[in-house]
Amino acid sequence: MTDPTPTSTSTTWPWIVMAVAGLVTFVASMTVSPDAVQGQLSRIMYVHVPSAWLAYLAFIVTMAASAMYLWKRDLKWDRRAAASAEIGVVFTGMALGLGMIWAKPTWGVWWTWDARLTLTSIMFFIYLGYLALRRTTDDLDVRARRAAILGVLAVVQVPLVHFSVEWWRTLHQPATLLRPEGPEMATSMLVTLLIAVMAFTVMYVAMMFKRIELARLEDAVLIAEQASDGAVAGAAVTTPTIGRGTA
Amino acid sequence: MTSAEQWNWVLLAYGFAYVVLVLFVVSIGVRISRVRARLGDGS
Amino acid sequence: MGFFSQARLITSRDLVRERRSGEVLWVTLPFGAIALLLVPMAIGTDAPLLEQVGTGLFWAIVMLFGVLISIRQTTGETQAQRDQLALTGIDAAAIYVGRATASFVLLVIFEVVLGLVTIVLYDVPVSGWWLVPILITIVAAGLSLLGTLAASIVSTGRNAAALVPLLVAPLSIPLLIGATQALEVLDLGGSSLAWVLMMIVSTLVLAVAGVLSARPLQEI
Amino acid sequence: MGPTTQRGIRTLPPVISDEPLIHLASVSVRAGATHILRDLDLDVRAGEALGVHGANGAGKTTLLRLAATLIRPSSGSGTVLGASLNSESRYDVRHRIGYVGHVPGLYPELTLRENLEFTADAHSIDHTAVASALDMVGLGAASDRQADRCSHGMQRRAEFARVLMTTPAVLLLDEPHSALDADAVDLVDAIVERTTASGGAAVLVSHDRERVSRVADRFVEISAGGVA
Repeated sequence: MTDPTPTSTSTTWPWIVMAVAGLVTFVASMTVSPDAVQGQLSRIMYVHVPSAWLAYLAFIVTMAASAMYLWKRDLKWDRRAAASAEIGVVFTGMALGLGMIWAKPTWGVWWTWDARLTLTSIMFFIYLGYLALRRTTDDLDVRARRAAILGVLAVVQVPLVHFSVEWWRTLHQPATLLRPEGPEMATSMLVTLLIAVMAFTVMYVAMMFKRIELARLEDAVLIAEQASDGAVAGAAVTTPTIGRGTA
Repeated sequence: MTSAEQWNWVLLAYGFAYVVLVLFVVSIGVRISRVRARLGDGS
Repeated sequence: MGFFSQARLITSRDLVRERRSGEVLWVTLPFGAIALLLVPMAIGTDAPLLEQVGTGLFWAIVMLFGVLISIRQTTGETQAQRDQLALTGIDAAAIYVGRATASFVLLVIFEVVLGLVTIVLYDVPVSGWWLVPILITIVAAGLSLLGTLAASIVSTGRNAAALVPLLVAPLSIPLLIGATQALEVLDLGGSSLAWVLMMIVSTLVLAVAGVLSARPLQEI
Repeated sequence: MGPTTQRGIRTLPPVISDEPLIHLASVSVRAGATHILRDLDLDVRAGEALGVHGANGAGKTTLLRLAATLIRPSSGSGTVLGASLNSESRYDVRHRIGYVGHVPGLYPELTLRENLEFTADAHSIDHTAVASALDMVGLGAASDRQADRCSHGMQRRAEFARVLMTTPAVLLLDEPHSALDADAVDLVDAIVERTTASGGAAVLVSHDRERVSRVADRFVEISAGGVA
């Protein structure tokens, strides 16, 4: 059930797509008019919101791929889950970092216990646990099964985590950072935000292509190592040089 | 907070995002070429 | 031999082993008590602050140290013991339920004793007396189910013992927030039913996930 | 020495089957990049005791744990007591497999009796069998001593008592004679004969060819990951 040998040529279009998506986001968010209330700071939203959105998307993809692996037992699903998890960690980390950089000038504190930001930080640690779990063994199938079961367990618990965090925060702080309750956003800002979200999603897809390629190559190395009629373990043991017959 | 100070924060945010994304993408590229070398069919 | 008698067999084995080794009662429990003792030394000992912080701190320590209780025997198992247990032919799900039940019992003891220590050290006014036993039971059930499942997911992997708490902590948040808010909302005159129900759902979900994944995890 | 009907110890129902109890067909077991076993073929028929020897690291213990259905073959196929090694059905035959590894698998905090009572309960065997099994291996007086306070040799005897009690159809012994004193060593031969006499199969991994030859019908050597 392992994959046929990976494509030999390495596609290059994903790198270009990533660069273009990044550029589009940068240009769009730099040229739009600043928010009346927040001024220039509002521009940070155009990278913070898409990264938080990507953190959610990558998380869902990882969990869906994990479930598919458990069902189909095909390692390509495991590779997709792992690729999305690693990309997810990066975007989650970025969302947290940007959230802090935005909060400091706006509210004077690095960390606002905003419900969505808190949930993003929890997902960050679930991702770290997932990636750490993948490093506990080199056996492809064992690794895939453990990761998949944790994946499904996480997707089952995360709605409850989401629920509890939401209730907990709405009890204490109604307004949320990501969807400022303030006056409706200017349409130009809303359009820019949408562009940024779409550009980030495209960047995510391109990253997935390359990261899956990497995962396939890494698995190919492991499979090649294991399939080759490598030396038999016992062969490494030879008669000791001291003892009978050598004195 | 003056507009200039605000720009500092915005540039810090974009700088941070840029560094994180570039480092990650480069790391994928490096790991791919290294594994390809090990597999023997250089891309 | 039925499923539940097999599970009971595993539970009694675990509890007898615990009674003999005393690891939970004489090591993990005092360690939790020390944590409760150290915090006031760190954040200052003015009574009103401690009184406010006490309940939340208690539940946090239960979550962080509770997981150590539920992984104690799984990660400490030798290959030979695992082999002999496998050859008894006991159903993997029964082993999971049995281990989780043993951890549940030990966790309830752990919570009750630490609860008393908290009331003494932090002079915590426990508003909902009738609610506390319910919360203690649900948290003990949820945490033992989660800890036992996480331990069997990691099983013999590299740095297994250290990894399980990392897997359990984020997933135990519904229990942590549920327990603290259920008590806190009583002070505000609200009803804690919603929180308790949420905790029960979380625990049931864990029980189902644990039992269903017992057999696939046995393959590793 | 035919199957004895000691108080409480049930005699094994005769295993009437002509196809081998243990059948391995070009089985390989890998650990990461290296092969421990490679294309190994082996059959052990009912009533047969097989001696296995080989250099250190040749894969003898892996072979035993494979036959005990505790590890799955990386490639190739096999059956033990009719259950395929690659399918879930192998869980159903596990309680009829007895495996004594070179490291005792007892719970240190439990006494020898409690360890055996746990196994007895799991096999739904009456606890009276525990006492008589421990007596048979000469541990009657030590049955209430905690396992971690017993010597390695005593723990191995306790494991043999466990096998006596559960009367497995497939008996797998890893270096059975090691750590056993003079009068206990005959215990191994008695147990093997008990199993083979009642139609079971036994595999003894050992360097002590002389001792094993007294009870083994056939010998194989494991080298280069397969049967030499």
